[in-house]
Amino acid sequence: MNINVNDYLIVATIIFCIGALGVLIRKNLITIFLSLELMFNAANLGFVAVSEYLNLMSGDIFVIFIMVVAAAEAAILLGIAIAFYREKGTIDIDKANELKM
Amino acid sequence: MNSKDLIVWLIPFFPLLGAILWGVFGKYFKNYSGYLGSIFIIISFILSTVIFFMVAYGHSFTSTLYSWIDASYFKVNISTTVDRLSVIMLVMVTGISSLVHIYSIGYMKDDKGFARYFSYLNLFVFSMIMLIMANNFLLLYVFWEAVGFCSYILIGFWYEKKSASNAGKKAFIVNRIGDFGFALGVMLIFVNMGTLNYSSVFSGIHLLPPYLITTIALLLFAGAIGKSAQFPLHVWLPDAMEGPTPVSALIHAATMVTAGVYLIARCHVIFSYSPSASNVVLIIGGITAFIAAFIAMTQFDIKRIIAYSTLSQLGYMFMAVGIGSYAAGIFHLVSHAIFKGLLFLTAGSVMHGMSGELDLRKMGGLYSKMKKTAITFIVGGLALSGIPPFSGFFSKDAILASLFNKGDYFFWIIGELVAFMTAFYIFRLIFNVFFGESHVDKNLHVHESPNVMTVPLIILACFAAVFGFIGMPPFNHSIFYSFINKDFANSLNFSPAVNNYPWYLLSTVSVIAGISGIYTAYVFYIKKSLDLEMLKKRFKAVYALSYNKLYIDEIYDFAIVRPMKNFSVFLWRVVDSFVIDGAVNGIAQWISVTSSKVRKVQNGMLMSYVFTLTVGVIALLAYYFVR
Amino acid sequence: MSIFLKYILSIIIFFPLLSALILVFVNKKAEGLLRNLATVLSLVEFLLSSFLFIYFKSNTYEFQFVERFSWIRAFGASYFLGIDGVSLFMILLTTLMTFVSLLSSYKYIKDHVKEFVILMLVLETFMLGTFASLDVLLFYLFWEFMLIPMYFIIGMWGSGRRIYSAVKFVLYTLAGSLIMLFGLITIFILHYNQTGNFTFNLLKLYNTNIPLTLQIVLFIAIFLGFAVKVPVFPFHTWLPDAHTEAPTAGSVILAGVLLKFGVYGFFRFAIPLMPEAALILTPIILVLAVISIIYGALVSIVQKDLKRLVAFSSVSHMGFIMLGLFAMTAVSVDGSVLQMINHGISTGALFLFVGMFYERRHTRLIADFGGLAKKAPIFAALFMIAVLSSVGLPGLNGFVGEFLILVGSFKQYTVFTIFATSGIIFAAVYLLWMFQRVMFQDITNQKNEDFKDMTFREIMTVLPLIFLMFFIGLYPDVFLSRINPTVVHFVNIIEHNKYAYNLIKAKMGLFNA
Amino acid sequence: MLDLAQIYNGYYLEKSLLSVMPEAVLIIFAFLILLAGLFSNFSKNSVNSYYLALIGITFSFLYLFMLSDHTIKGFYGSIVFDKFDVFLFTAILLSGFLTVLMSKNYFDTRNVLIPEYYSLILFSISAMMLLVSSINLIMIFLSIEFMSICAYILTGYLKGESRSTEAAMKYFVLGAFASAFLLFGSVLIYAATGHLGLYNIHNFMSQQNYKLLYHTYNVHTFLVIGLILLLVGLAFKMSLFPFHAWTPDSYDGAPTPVTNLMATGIKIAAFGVFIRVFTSIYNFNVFNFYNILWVLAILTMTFGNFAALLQTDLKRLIAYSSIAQAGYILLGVIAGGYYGISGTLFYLIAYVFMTAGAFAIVIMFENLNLTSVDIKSYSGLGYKYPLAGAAFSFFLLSLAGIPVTSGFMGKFFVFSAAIKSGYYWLVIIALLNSAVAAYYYIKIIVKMYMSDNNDNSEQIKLSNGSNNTIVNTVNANNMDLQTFAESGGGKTALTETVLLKSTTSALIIAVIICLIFTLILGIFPQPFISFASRSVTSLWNI
Repeated sequence: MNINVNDYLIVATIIFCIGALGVLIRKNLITIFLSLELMFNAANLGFVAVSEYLNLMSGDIFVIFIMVVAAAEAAILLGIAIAFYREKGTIDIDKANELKM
Repeated sequence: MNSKDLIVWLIPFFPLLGAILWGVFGKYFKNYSGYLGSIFIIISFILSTVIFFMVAYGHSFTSTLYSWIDASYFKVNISTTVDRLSVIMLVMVTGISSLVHIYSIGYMKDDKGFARYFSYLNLFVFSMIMLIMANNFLLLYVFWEAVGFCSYILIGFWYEKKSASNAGKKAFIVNRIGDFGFALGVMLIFVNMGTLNYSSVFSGIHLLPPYLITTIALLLFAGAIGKSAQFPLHVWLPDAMEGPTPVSALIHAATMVTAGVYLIARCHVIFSYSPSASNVVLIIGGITAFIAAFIAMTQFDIKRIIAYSTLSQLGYMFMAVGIGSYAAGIFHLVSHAIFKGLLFLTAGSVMHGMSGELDLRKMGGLYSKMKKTAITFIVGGLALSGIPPFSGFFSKDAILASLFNKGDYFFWIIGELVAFMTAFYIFRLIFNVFFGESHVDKNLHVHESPNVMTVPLIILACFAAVFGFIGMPPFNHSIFYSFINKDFANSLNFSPAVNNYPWYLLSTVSVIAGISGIYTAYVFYIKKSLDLEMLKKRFKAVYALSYNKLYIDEIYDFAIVRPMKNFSVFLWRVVDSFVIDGAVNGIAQWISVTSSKVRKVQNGMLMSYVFTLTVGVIALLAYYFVR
Repeated sequence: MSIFLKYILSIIIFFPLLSALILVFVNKKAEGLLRNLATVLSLVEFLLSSFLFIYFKSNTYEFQFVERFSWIRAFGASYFLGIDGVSLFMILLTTLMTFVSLLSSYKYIKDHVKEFVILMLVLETFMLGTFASLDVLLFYLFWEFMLIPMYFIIGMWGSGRRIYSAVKFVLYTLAGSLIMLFGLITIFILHYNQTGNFTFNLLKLYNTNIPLTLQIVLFIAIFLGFAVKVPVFPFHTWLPDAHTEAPTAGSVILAGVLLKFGVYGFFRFAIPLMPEAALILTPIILVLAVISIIYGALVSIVQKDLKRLVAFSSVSHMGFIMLGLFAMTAVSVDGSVLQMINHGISTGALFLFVGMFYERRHTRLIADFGGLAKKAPIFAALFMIAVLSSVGLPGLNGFVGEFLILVGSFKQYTVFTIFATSGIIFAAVYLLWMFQRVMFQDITNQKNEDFKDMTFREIMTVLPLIFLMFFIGLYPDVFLSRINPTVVHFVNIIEHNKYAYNLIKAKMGLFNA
Repeated sequence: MLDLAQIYNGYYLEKSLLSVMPEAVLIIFAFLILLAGLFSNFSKNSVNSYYLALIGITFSFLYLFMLSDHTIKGFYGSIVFDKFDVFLFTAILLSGFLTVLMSKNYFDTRNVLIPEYYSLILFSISAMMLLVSSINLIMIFLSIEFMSICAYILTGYLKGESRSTEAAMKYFVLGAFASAFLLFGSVLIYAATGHLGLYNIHNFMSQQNYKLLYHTYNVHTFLVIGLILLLVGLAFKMSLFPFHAWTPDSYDGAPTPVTNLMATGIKIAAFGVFIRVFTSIYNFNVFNFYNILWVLAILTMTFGNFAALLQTDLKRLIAYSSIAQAGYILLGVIAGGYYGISGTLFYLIAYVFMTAGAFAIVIMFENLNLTSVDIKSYSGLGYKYPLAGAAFSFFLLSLAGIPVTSGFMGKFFVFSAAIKSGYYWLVIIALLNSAVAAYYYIKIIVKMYMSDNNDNSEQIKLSNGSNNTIVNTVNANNMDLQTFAESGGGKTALTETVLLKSTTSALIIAVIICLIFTLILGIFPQPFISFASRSVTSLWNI
């Protein structure tokens, strides 16, 4: 059996949805970030597949950039998470409800 | 501006000048305002006599001062017409008002509002003169309202008295109701004739369809009803007696209230082209004449009695103009002005002597104490009850005769009946006040009035005695008739007198009516051969009806005034505050409630934020797929 | 001189703003100085504006003192000023009223004098601009900003529920004028689609031809904007609150000038821009007008608060003016323009008097007064004159306007006119009753025993208005002769469009409908 | 001044550098500040970095001015510098400039690292500019992330203030979530078209036979879903309705100058890039995005206004109002075309000044410790500070869209554009919305000038007899205000000087700039309009 590009895309979509679901239902900040990473990587997968199929470079380039950005974001998030932990003593996002209405 | 015009415009000028002077600088003039004011009026009286003879031996003319309103096709000038009708009115008005002015000097002597009083009075004279001289309907309307306003302030002259200020307000508002019709009539004339000048209107009126003429006539007559206090708008006149007595004499007997008659005489062309309207005039006149006399018979307030008699006399006049004998109407107008003015002034002097007492049950036997007043009063009374040779006899007789000759027998009978009642109530008054035993409380010092008051009375009395002869029957051969009727020539005399009975028969009938009236009064109040109380008991209902003025005020209050007030309150409280404003505030309320709901979206929980975002995405995708 | 005349409108419009700027630099402690300076400056302004009257050519309907500069090329908007017979008197009225109300508020305004006088002068500038501008965008600019100073005046110096009233006033009018803005923009765009170039020049926009159905929609939109200002019956509820709570000066300006903007807007914009729609909707508007007349009158009969009474009475009076305008005959429109002036004067005067009552007794309830005529004869006399001119007594200004309106509208709209005429009875009822309860009868309330008569300043405040009442009443020609050409031109436009309207009606088969 | 033409004709690299010169300058200065911050004697005085930042922005302005009439493509067609950029750069730099001005004394009372703060501001500004000038999905993604990361940090910049951290956290999670959608969207677009450059995609779509790319399934679906997801990513930054959730919270939590930067700069950048993307690849008939957009517009403005209506926290109020404003701005984009887009641009620049002005006043009062950002505490300030009060009311009126202010002109421009392209109902709804909006702007003015004084104020009246002005409702627990009221309350002359002392001239300068521009834009908008319309032309010559 040969694997078609849109099979890759379908897989990517599924991963993306899983990630989104994770963000929706998890309360732990770190887990949420992991789910976000999942979504980003779904995109990566898609890009790689497509650029492979059309044998273009641009997709791969994009992927690299995305990885870099993801790394940077990880750094930011950890910073925020630590600050958040300092103040609330937890990283449960439901504890963040000072700002409302 | 030639001499004629100058004289014409000087006649209203002096009273106006007086009004402004006493009005603005009153406190500097003090009592002089009285004398000067009277002098002003006398001057304009002399001037008007001059004009009178100019017209009598010359011919009528008009004179324009300036163009008042000029709005594209609506043009009105301030200008006068001077013809026989207006000069007669002029002389009468200025004459009587000068007498009243002189009288007032005495009457109002120690009133703190002396200057104010004379300023008002002059203003009134000015307005009345202009009303008479106006040569177009708008100007007429303007001064029609102006005299109404003057009577408003004069009735309410003693504004501290609630009753007085109420009476003034009532007079003004009731007049306005009449003027409402009048204004509509004027507009109707304008939109159909394109002009408001008497001459052009009268010359063109016959071109209009009959129904229009009738409508116009009736609307104008509505104004007349208001001003001349005819039924059903007569309610204001009796209350108007709250004002100073000279005012009652001048405005509410001699001049202003007769303006209605003058109006119809002035518009005789219009009325003569509309028999139905004229019939309405006749009927209203008859009703008023009768009910007024009926009410007058049982009143105790002397001024009110005279006021009601004024109403019924006005009723006579309207009957006259109603059947198209305008000359007779005007003749009675003038003579009535004289003797009724006399009656009021004498009543005033009685009040003066009795220091403000009005109830005839508290009087009696005053003849000895105030002879001049008493005699003049009796002269007036005789004139009113139509005893020859006093003026009232001739004028009233002229009307009754023309009624009979026209074949309106019903109204003739009413006329005679009213004549009887008139004689009765006026002599009931006289007997109760001047004769019989005195009911005056002892510590009240009764005295005759000063000469400044009595002299005018005497003058008037003389006129009342002799004036009639210029209307020597048979009326339509008399001097007056031949003088005035030139003006009514252009009216379409529908069906001239059908049958021409000998005048002396008719006169005898009315004289008998008068005398019998006087005799009845004599029997009741001097001989006391008949028991009044018993009569009152027997005709309880009738008596009550008469005594309570047919309950008309109460009916109005119940049927019109209260409902209107309640309706207004309803409009304000319910419609305005509740419905409309409620709607407005309701919207605001709704918005704020919604917003308080909307804000809940931002509930501070990160999950829900993510959720909304996702929902948004799904919605967009759904839109694509579903579409 | 010639230069002065060339730019006279701009000078008149911006002089008050300039004076306000001057006043900004006066120390706010020096209240006396502020007051006097402001009053004097406004007087100067009035004298300036009188030049317009002197140099106004009364024999033409063309716009005069025209100034035109390019302003926003992108929208084809220009700084385009000019006046005709109508706006002339509106401008004079504005300057006079501002002067009077500044003079009147010497005692009434106790704190924040500086802010007050500055706001008044700024307000004046914007009112004048609104009357003078012939460019729609410019007009709208002036028109809507006008709300803000007025809002502050009501809200800062008002009494009672002043904030509620102020906010209500602003939102009510703002909502109206935003809808109106929609209409104006749409016409602007339509003109663009037809001619291919943007312009806000009113005279050019006049000959935009708008499809009838759209025209009706737009007319309704613009009608809302102006009807709120007038105010016509269902949109009037902001008025009693605003009038009642505003300080005297505010009420005077509101009644004297602001209400006129509605009618002026109809005259200058709504009707000429969309004549057919105006003609089609006339009956409805007339019904509303007549309702306003009678409704306002009836409601004012039962008012307990003097100011509220006057406020409702002006609802009734503005109804007359609307009737006259929409009857669209030369006479009636003449009348309603004159009546706009009259209403400004009479009602303004009434508010001044009410203000004086309030300054003396700190109450406005009719029940608290009574028998004042004895204590204050001059007060009573002048107040009576004002009342009578509002009643429409012949010889005073009110009568001429009202009668012209009625006689003008009588032919086409007989029934409406008859109902409207009944308003003159009610006017007598509520005003005279009020007068009696306040001035006549005996003094019931001890507080009134030491009721002061008018001071010299107060007399000076009302004297110009009283004079005008008599002058217009006795010799209205001075005004009519200048108003008339404009009005005749206006009516001719409508007449000309009547044919178009009839054609359309024939097309739409409205004859059988 | 250096000879641009020569460089312009020079080599490719230089050309590319030239195309990002303004950004580059900013970044250089950002690094400079960071480096200088290492030296203790520099960082002791916070003002130095402030001045450096200002200088940096000025320089960037300078470069912008020098390049203004060139169109330069660089970095292999991923960056373009054209008239459109010139306009938006101006706006962004202005908002940056104002932000820096506002920040000067804001952190005096709070212990935070000043140099890093300013460098971050510069970074984020440059990121915004990059975003506007990028014409390639990669570039768009990168600069959005760059911008957002700076924004996250700045939002959470107030150490030890839980609100600040919370705001940053929420902002971060949502931001990342949204950009994930953006990414996936670009994946699908890429899959459908095989291109990442906007203009390439444009060309690809404009040739009709792109179905031939794949044999197996329909590209159309990919394309549309991709575009939708991309739209979501951008809508998030523009804070359109269902994607707005981050706005109020992060605006509220962030330090006020940063809030200002987010409200003005980020919004401009987002709309700038959106206009680019929309005009280049959305206006094909693959799918009718206009329906989506105007639904979003209505939802956004209505939600914004209704949520703001009962708001008592001033920062949140402005946040919601900025959402509503986004709705109005979107109207211009929907109207589209030459007229609509220039309207949008005009509105954007007007929006910068009025919002920045409002924030400047808010900060002024914050620095005075007069006010929490609760509206209650604003009562009576109009009398204590006539000038500041007047200015604030002016900005609020401008936001409400009352004439003589830039706000009115902007609204007028946008609405007329919408009517021109036939969106009557949209405009009517927008007008009704602004009528509702007027209420909450006016509410603040009411507080400042005419709020009824109740029992609280009585206390204050007692507390100082010399008080001749109305001292209005003050929540009595606010000690600062109490003490203030006692020390010479109400005497304007005195308090003016207090105002001048305690707030720096920087803020006043900011306010004055905003005032002047708001007024000029309101009365003589012509030059700005022509500027906007000139810059729009470059959008279509692809």
